[in-house]
Amino acid sequence: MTVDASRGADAPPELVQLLTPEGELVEHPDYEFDLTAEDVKSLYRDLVLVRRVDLEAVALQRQGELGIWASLLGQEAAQIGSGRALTEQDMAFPTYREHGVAWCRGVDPVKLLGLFRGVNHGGWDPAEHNFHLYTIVIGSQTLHATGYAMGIQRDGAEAATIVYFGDGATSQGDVNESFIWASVFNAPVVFFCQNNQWAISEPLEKQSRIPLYRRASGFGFPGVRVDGNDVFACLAVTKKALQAAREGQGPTLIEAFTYRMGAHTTSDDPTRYRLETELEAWKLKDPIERVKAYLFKNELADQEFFDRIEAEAAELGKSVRTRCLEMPDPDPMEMFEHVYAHPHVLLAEERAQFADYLAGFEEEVA
Amino acid sequence: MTVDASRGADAPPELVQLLTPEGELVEHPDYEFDLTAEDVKSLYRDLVLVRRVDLEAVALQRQGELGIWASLLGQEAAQIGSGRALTEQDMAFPTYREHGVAWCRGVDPVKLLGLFRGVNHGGWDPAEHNFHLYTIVIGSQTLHATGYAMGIQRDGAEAATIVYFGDGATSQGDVNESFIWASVFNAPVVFFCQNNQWAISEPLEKQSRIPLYRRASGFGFPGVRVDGNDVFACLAVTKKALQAAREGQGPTLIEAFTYRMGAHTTSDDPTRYRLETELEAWKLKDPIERVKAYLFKNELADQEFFDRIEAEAAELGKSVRTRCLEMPDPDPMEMFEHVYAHPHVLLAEERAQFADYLAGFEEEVA
Amino acid sequence: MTQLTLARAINAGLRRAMEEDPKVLVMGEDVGKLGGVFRVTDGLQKDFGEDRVIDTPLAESGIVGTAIGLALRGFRPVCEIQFDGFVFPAADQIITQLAKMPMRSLGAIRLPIVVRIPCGGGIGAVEHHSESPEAYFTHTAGLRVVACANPVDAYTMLQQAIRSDDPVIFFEPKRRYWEKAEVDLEMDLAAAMPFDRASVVRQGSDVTLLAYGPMVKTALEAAVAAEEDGRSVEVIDLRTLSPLDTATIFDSVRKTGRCVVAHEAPVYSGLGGEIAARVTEACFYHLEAPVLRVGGFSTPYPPSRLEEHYLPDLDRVLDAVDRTFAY
Amino acid sequence: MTQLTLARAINAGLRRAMEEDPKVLVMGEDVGKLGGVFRVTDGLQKDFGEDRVIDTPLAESGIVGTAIGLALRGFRPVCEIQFDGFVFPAADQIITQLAKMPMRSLGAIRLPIVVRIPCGGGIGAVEHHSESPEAYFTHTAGLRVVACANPVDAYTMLQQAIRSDDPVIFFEPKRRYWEKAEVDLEMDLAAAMPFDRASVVRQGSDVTLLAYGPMVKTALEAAVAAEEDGRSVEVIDLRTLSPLDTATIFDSVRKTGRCVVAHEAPVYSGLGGEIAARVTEACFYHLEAPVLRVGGFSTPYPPSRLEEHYLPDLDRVLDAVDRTFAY
Ligand SMILES: Cc1ncc(C[n+]2csc(CCOP(=O)(O)OP(=O)(O)O)c2C)c(N)n1
Ligand SMILES: Cc1ncc(C[n+]2csc(CCOP(=O)(O)OP(=O)(O)O)c2C)c(N)n1
Ligand SMILES: [Mg+2]
Ligand SMILES: [Mg+2]
Repeated sequence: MTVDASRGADAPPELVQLLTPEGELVEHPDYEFDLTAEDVKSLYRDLVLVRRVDLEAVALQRQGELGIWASLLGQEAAQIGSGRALTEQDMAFPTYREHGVAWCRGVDPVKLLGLFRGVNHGGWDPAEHNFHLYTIVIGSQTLHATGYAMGIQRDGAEAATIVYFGDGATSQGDVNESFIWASVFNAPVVFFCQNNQWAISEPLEKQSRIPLYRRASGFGFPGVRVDGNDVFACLAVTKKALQAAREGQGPTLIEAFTYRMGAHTTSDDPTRYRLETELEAWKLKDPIERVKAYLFKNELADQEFFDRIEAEAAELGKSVRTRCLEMPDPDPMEMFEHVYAHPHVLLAEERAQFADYLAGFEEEVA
Repeated sequence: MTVDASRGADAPPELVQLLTPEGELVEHPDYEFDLTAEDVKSLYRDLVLVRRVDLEAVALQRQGELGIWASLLGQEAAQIGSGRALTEQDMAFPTYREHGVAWCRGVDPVKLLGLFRGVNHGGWDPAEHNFHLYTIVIGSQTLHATGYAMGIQRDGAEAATIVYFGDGATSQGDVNESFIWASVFNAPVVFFCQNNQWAISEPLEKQSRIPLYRRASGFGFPGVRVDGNDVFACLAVTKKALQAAREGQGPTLIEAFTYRMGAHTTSDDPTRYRLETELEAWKLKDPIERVKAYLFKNELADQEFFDRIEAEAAELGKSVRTRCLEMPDPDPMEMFEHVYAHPHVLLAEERAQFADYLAGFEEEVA
Repeated sequence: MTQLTLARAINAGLRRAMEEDPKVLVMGEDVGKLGGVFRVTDGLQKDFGEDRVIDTPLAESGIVGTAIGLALRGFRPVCEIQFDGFVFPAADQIITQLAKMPMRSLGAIRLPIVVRIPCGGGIGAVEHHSESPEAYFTHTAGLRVVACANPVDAYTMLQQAIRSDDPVIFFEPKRRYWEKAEVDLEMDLAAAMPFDRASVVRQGSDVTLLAYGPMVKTALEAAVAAEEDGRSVEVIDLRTLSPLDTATIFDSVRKTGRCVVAHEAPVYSGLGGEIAARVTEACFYHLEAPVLRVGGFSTPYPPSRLEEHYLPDLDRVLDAVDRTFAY
Repeated sequence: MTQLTLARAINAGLRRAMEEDPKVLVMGEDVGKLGGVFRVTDGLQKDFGEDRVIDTPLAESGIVGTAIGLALRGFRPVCEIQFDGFVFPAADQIITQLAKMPMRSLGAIRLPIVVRIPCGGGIGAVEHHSESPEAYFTHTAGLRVVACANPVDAYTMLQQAIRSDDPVIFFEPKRRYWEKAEVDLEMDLAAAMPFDRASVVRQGSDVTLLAYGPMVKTALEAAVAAEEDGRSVEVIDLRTLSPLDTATIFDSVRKTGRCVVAHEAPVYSGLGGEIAARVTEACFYHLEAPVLRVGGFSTPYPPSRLEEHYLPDLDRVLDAVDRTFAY
């Protein structure tokens, strides 16, 4: 009762790639490689640093300091490539896994940890970074991004939005509705789907029987599949799509073909549903190794450079850890704040009653 | 801010047509015309009868006998063509406008009136006719049809489902989710979209910037656009899609390109949003006239035949009217019936209290 | 002063809000040329353009979801849900996003969005066109829920809702759309009663009758009828359903000692239960009888030929009033 | 008798239902190889195949909508919603279709569908994973809503729900998934207490404490603690939330004269209001104090480091019990 699907670790021919897993540049008719050595080194740095933050967060979770963590391991290139394509004016809408994009938007990684530690549901100001809060209800942010893009149109601004979602999310009604809105209003929004092959335990075949980038054609806008482990290609493809959006050419769907190297979250046990061999095949396509190989082969960076980045990563990891542990628990009364902008008689009453209730304990203790 | 869309009364080239508005047969590489004179006369009869039922219902509404009516005027060919393609084993899921399909499934038209008169929400047994109840929440029935088709697969039955919906409905999350389910499970379901160009006051451009049949390609299954005013083509295209579904080839999306000749419902006033000229253009494509022309030109039917059908239609109209007026109002206590299959303490209590309350009035009167 | 129907009063309120603030948008199905199926947005697109009065694709989740995005960009969208029964496809965006995003952001985000919902029965419609889904939203923290009952409130409360930085679910009693009253279109909004306050619409001393939206008129009629039986009924139009204006309610019940709540929604697990529980707790020693509720039954809304039995009418309200005197 | 956790008891109940009736299906996200994120469906796909244990695409509306279609074809689907907070995309299919279709068809259609929802907080999770959305469904006529609180009930009530020809929303207290009890896997279902009955889980004479799902354990602990203060608390596990087993509740309150309702969901417009209103109406002359409610606050569920304050714990329940004695 199942049908042929084109999933698989073998990159299908339509994949945009600029850098092979071996670190060789490849030509592509539509996308040019135009990065300087400094650009590449800076991308490399980002890739390494966000992987390090991620590793540290996994460790913190194992030690009980975070309730859960959704690792980006394997998806660094998709996130840094697309994240670096954004201008300051562009607005990004993440899922819960876009730690790399957050990094590109200047969000302090510790702020991400707040949510996973349970001290808040999202501790940064989206407007300050043009990086929206993490959204956990699968797919719902695609509509927010589309509406935001409609706002950009109304403002006549030179900007675009990008919205991140997973392969699993493509099945949600909201995501498809956002495709409709974006195409009907020709909104400046780039749909960036990280197809990491799995939605928790479900392989892509459970969401689609054809490659995901082709979904866009059914809604009348372009879709493109990019090697999600190739940071050069991700950057180039996203840049072009964002530029098209800013210029009034409407939405693009980008499918970044990648792989979730870790568990879905730290609560997950992937051995129950997937084979080690799949992981092995993808290890050969590591997004960081290929940039390193490129830099090495072309003698654009020496060991000292790599050591320096390593050291910086270690520092960053340490700092993230320390500041995570220092993160104070919120005050219980904090619960009642922020819910409404204006005074609210019911909440005021509940707050007062609860304050009294807590005070009762203190009296007892005293 | 709007973009080019391909809507318009001019039939685009990809339209499957077997019979021109002038009543001439046309060849099509994929679809054969294989109807006998008797077949065509029988189709003609259905077209005329359902139009007559519809006219009668509009009149009944104008006279206050129905609360509202959703006319099928102009969409007779799409409905009779597709409805006649079904076998007894196939299951159909309508919207609120499929009076023609209901006719093909043997549902007494008076039963349809019950809903619009307000005596019930759906007065026929879906299983008896393999014709589901009318569904008013736009698009929700597409998932029911898909689930039903998954049931057919599990039963190993030689059957398919067909589900009707409008152009506006294609924007709903549910409809797109049903495309995903159907394609992923390769379910035997035919999606029959009557694109009548309008969703109440909104033209197709508000729902899609490309022809709707192309939506299917984004989900990996075939889509085809058929002249929705050509009953031969609708029959042929639907037959083929249903047969493919029954044979395990999965879903098809059929876009029947047609026109809503009347108001959205009797409550609507289309003069507020559309031009008379559009209507005039479509009048020339009338689904009934072209079959009549075909029968005439090919001398397959004489005036006596047409007169006979006319008389039958008049009879039917009269009978529908009489029986509509005779339809009894439901008993108030009926409200409490049918909600649950098993005894329900709360409802039993409310029922008893309400019966007492009503009895109180009778006492007062007595 | 201008004589306006409730529907026209909302139209006027929208128009004034749009004139005063270029960030105010109207969006929904058929709100443009058609002016909405009830003509509530009549003429707005003509005057404010397609960018501010947006005919959306047919999907309620999309309407509310993109409105959230527009609000994040600084707009103040007023969404129309065509009928009460069609709000459920938007339930997820309303409950998990609209209501929770401000708190999720520790207040960094505010979502000044109004979701207008024509509600209630009594117009002889088919299924899904006569429902009263307010309790789904009053139970959702982060929203404000209000219901207008007359043209003046429709005009003022809608504008107040649009000015509020909190998301507001705004219920409009569709069977009262054609009721008329004098409305002062130049009124000073700041001087009007705030939209989170209830209003005593008829003074009385024997029993407090609480109603909102379409039931206010019925409650007032019931009060008149009760007077003939020598019963003085105080009628309160709740106006705000979340939060409740409990001060006004409690004052009245403490005075009368009896309380009836009427709404069209099913009684079971409806807003009336909350009100009864709260009134009982706060006025326990004042109550001569339990708070009684009158409303819809625990069935889906029936076909229209039965709706007169389903909807609490004058007689059923009076019956409940009478029953509070049996204690 | 077998020692089972609550999660395993549900697994066993599903297994037995599937063995006894080939029409029973299990469907949802990750219910197959993974066995669900809580392993509740562990091993079922292996034993019953992919056609009966269906890993669905990631969309809750799709899950419930296709389940309805399967039911129309004669199947009895058991849908899993992965977490409480993710039921809202399915709200439309549940409220406008699942609940209403049987009545819409004048009883020609029955929809024997169970929607399983792991619910409630206390597991230190991120947003949307700790909610208690039962009131949205108790207010929806056409549904039955139940909540199990222990492994034995989980095993029996789930099977009864699957056998019911009515749609059932089945709440599972996720923070009690790991609680253990002896379960008789061979039990005669027909002899078990029907799933629309409440259960007095502890006898008492001074006050009635009503709870369901995860709060039953807390309520029992509170009763033990109250006993030390010389207060005899009768604890009722409601089990059925719609309809309520009012007979059992009223009997108890008429005996004790006091009543407290506890639930995790926000108090405002929650199920507790319905219970309080109903108890007050039926037991007016027996009540020494108003029915008091203890539950969540009128805020979105807070971040997990605050949930101990948000969730009604033993102390807050006792506080409410104490307060009923202040009247
Ligand atoms: C509406 C909704 N349903 C279910 C979930 C539970 N859930 C969390 S992540 C996930 C899988 C998401 O897969 P995908 O979209 O591919 O993103 P990935 O996690 O692989 O990055 C599921 C089912 C959810 N968060 N929201
Ligand atoms: C979920 C939902 N939203 C809104 C409506 C109100 N409504 C009824 S029909 C209709 C337009 C439907 O257009 P289309 O799908 O093209 O079908 P048509 O009526 O043209 O046959 C709308 C918006 C509804 N019935 N359901
Ligand atoms: Mg994924
Ligand atoms: Mg249409």
